Amino acid sequence: MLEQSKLSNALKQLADIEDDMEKIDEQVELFRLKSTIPIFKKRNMLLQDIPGFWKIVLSEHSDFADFIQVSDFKYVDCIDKIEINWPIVSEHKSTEKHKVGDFDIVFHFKELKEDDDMFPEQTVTKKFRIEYDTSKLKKLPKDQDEDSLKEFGFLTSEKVDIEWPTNYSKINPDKIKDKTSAEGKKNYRAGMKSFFGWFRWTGLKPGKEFPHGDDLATLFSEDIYPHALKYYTTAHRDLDDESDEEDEKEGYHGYEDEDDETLSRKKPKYE
Amino acid sequence: MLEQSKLSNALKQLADIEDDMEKIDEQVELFRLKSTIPIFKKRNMLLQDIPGFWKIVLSEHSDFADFIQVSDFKYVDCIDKIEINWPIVSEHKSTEKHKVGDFDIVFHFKELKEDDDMFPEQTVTKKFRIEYDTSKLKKLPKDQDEDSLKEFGFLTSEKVDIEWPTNYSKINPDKIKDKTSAEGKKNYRAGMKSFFGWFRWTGLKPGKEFPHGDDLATLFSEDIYPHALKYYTTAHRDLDDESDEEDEKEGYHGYEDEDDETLSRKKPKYE
Amino acid sequence: FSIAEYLQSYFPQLDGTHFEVFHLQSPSSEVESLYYNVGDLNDNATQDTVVKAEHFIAVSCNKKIFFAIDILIYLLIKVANSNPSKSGNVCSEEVIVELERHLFISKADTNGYCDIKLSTKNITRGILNFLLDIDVQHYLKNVIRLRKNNYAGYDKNNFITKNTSTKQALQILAQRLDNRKDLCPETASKVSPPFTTNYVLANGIQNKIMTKISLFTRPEPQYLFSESSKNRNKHILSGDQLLHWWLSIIDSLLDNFETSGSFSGDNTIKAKVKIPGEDDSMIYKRYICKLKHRDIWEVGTIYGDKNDLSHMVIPLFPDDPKTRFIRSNIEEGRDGLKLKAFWNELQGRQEFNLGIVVGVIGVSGLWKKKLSEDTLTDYSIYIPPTKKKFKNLKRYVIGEEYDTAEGALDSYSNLSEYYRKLSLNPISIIGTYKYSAEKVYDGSSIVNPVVINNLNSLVVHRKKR
Repeated sequence: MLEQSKLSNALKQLADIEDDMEKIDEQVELFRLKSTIPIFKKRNMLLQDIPGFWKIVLSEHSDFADFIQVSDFKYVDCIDKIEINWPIVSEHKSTEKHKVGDFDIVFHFKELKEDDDMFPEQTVTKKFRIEYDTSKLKKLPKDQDEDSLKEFGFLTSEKVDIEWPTNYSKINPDKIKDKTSAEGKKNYRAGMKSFFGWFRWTGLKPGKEFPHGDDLATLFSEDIYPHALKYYTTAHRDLDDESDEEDEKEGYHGYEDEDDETLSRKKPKYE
Repeated sequence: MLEQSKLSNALKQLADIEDDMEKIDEQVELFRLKSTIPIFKKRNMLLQDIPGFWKIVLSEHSDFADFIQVSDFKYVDCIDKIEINWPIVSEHKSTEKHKVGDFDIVFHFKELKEDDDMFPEQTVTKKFRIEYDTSKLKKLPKDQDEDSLKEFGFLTSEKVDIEWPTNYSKINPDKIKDKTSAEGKKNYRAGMKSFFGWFRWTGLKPGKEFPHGDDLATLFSEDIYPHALKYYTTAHRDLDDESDEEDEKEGYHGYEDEDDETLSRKKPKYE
Repeated sequence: FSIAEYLQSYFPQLDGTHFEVFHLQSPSSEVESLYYNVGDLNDNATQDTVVKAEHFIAVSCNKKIFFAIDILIYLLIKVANSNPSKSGNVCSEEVIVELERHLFISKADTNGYCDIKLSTKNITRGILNFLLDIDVQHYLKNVIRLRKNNYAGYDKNNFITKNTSTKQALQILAQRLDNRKDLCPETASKVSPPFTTNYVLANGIQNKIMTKISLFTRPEPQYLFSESSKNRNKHILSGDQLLHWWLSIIDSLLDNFETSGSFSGDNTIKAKVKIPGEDDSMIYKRYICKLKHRDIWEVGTIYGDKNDLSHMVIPLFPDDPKTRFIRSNIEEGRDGLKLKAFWNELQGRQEFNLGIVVGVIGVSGLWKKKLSEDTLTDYSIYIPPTKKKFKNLKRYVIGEEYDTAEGALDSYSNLSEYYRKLSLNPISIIGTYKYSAEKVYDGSSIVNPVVINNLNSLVVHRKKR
């Protein structure tokens, strides 16, 4: 009996320890952001002197390509500035109470002028916020458990205005008059799947909007943005295509980096 | 001309930013350790009241099992205390200059007493240190590049004394008299591959000692130790066998795990 | 003539329906060896060169990709020095080069999104014939060398490789601007292509080429089009049907091998099939008897003799169960395993013992034809500049999900958009093959010479930093 209450007591206190750990994770993340942001600022200043920096980074990045259609790259290539802000550490006081996982991505697009295609210069900010209230979801995302969404949160955003290239007028959801015709439906979906469709992504209507929009956001915040220099230099390797380890091993191992193949392109799941 | 020197100048300054980033990574890691260690201390106190805690955690952990032979588990089950110390944040001043990646794992084994097998109570501390000097290596580990070992470092350790179970006398390297006979060689290798062989691991003689000894050490420091409570509760899931996503998908893919790294056992690579 | 003319007879003639073929190929690269080299054996083989290239071919109809096939070509260029005392110091007069070609059919699949009924068997046959007709010189013009052979003496301080840190790379780029005024890759220290490939390019291959075809058949719901088994129009073959399907294709290829004439033992045509664990006479009766070239076919494999060491005679292909078994044997120190025992034990492995018919098919002999790029104006193969780009491009097909037709549409639109950007056109084909009315739809789904579960393979992957 005594043993049991001792055990039960220990288990209760261990539960508190989990809370402590979570708080520490948050503090560590905050510490990281606070230390890193000045460096990113300095870096972004320097990047202004590197022509085509983001174009090189984004075309080098194969995971990014999984989210983006080939035809979108023409406009992705217009991105000449990316900045990410984490409101929890920004100097500007805001009324909103921010969490460590909240961030804003700012894109600057250069103008594109072609005979048959026009795309204006613009700056677009897409804000991502962690949400825990699952009642805001129109439906539960596939393969997701409501309880873990409640516990760990999920990324959401608001639709943000962006000017589409004239070439995309046909698939621009705002310009499709009849969304119920077969043609209208098809074009609407094509638009939602394009890179511009991502700017409309809210995270609340799974299956109806840009597929895996949260993953693309996280790819920017956790990989592309922090490791941009790495991707830039990778693109400049002299041994552009040295047989990599996998290949050299092939004789002995007989397997390739097939795990690449199991990753699927981030595709829409319209239902 | 001016453009080029501007660009070259920016690139040089960006190179320095990489240094800044590395320093921040280290500071963040240090911050994490400093914040976490008091919690681990408190946790370890409480764990004394949880019978069989580490036995449950270690038998639950499938990655751990990849390193350990079935026959070793009898002795792994004797582990009733694990503590990891990071000398860089320990209170005790030492003459050694420590790095963030250095750590000591302390194991306490209970006594085992059987008719045909004896294994004494003991406390063993295995210390792991990051090394950058590749000239200390007897040979280069397979598939490793010397430059990146020099840059990112590699884990090393010193052989530490541990009393082997009497049952393992035959394969205990210290007790094998003739290491050149076929039988002697076989037993020597069997001993080096056992969990006890890991305590002799130095990281300097790749192919000749416990395979992937560094990975096992890192598994303790980065996964088993920090997430022990998670593994303990996982072992107590009520729905012990809830089919997870992978399982469900398996039905139609039929090839899910093709190149799943986690599936491969860490096998010895004696050369 | 054109590649479209070459292929049209394999595509069905159906009211002018036209097909588009996207033929991608990885850049050729040197690989270590086709066999498991243990220890010193390496030294005897140092002058041999193995060049590998991967073909990935996707076929569409009505703007939907519906079929794809993945095939690996290995060229083994062996150097035989007529004056052994001078080995290691080779000059061309003294050297006899032997060339052997291995074609490994890795994966083929359909997804069921073709609007018309057709025989993918014929298309597969056409593609295989074409690949076998390609002049091997095609693969040797540009070869990416093994790292150990490439840039062997490069100056680490001026050269950006995968082992160069980001910081160093940035410094090197800055230095380049200061010295040379550009960021262009370093080219000065490139070493020349392997002697052997140059030799072949210069002298050509006079004789018909020793050609080996390998594949492994095992039914799976999907190989290249993930989620496509959810498409009810996809017809999935059983192991038995699949083996028949492939045997009939491979059998038809035998038409183009030398089957008679005076040549030495090793060049004699061989066509073999084996079902590990299955009785020889049953295999003969059930599978060989009905084939056109049944006189050539035998139960067995093309790899060596029963007393040969298995790892010395069985080529290693990616994603292949034989290969996995060899690897795990070697890792366990079982390098003495004879071929006969190898096959006996192989059947006990997971890929083989689930009561599914799995077949090992092999052909070896002299291929009769050869189409040089002169006779065919243009192979119409797109070879991306790097292997990474090849893989990324392939991903537009194999990375899609095919539970709905949208996957087939999107993979088509991405590939064709990519081609458009490069000002390339897929091969456009209007078929000329006439079906007899009832012989349609013999296999909407196919093949997978690959196995899918390597639980037993005990492969050690190291975690990357």
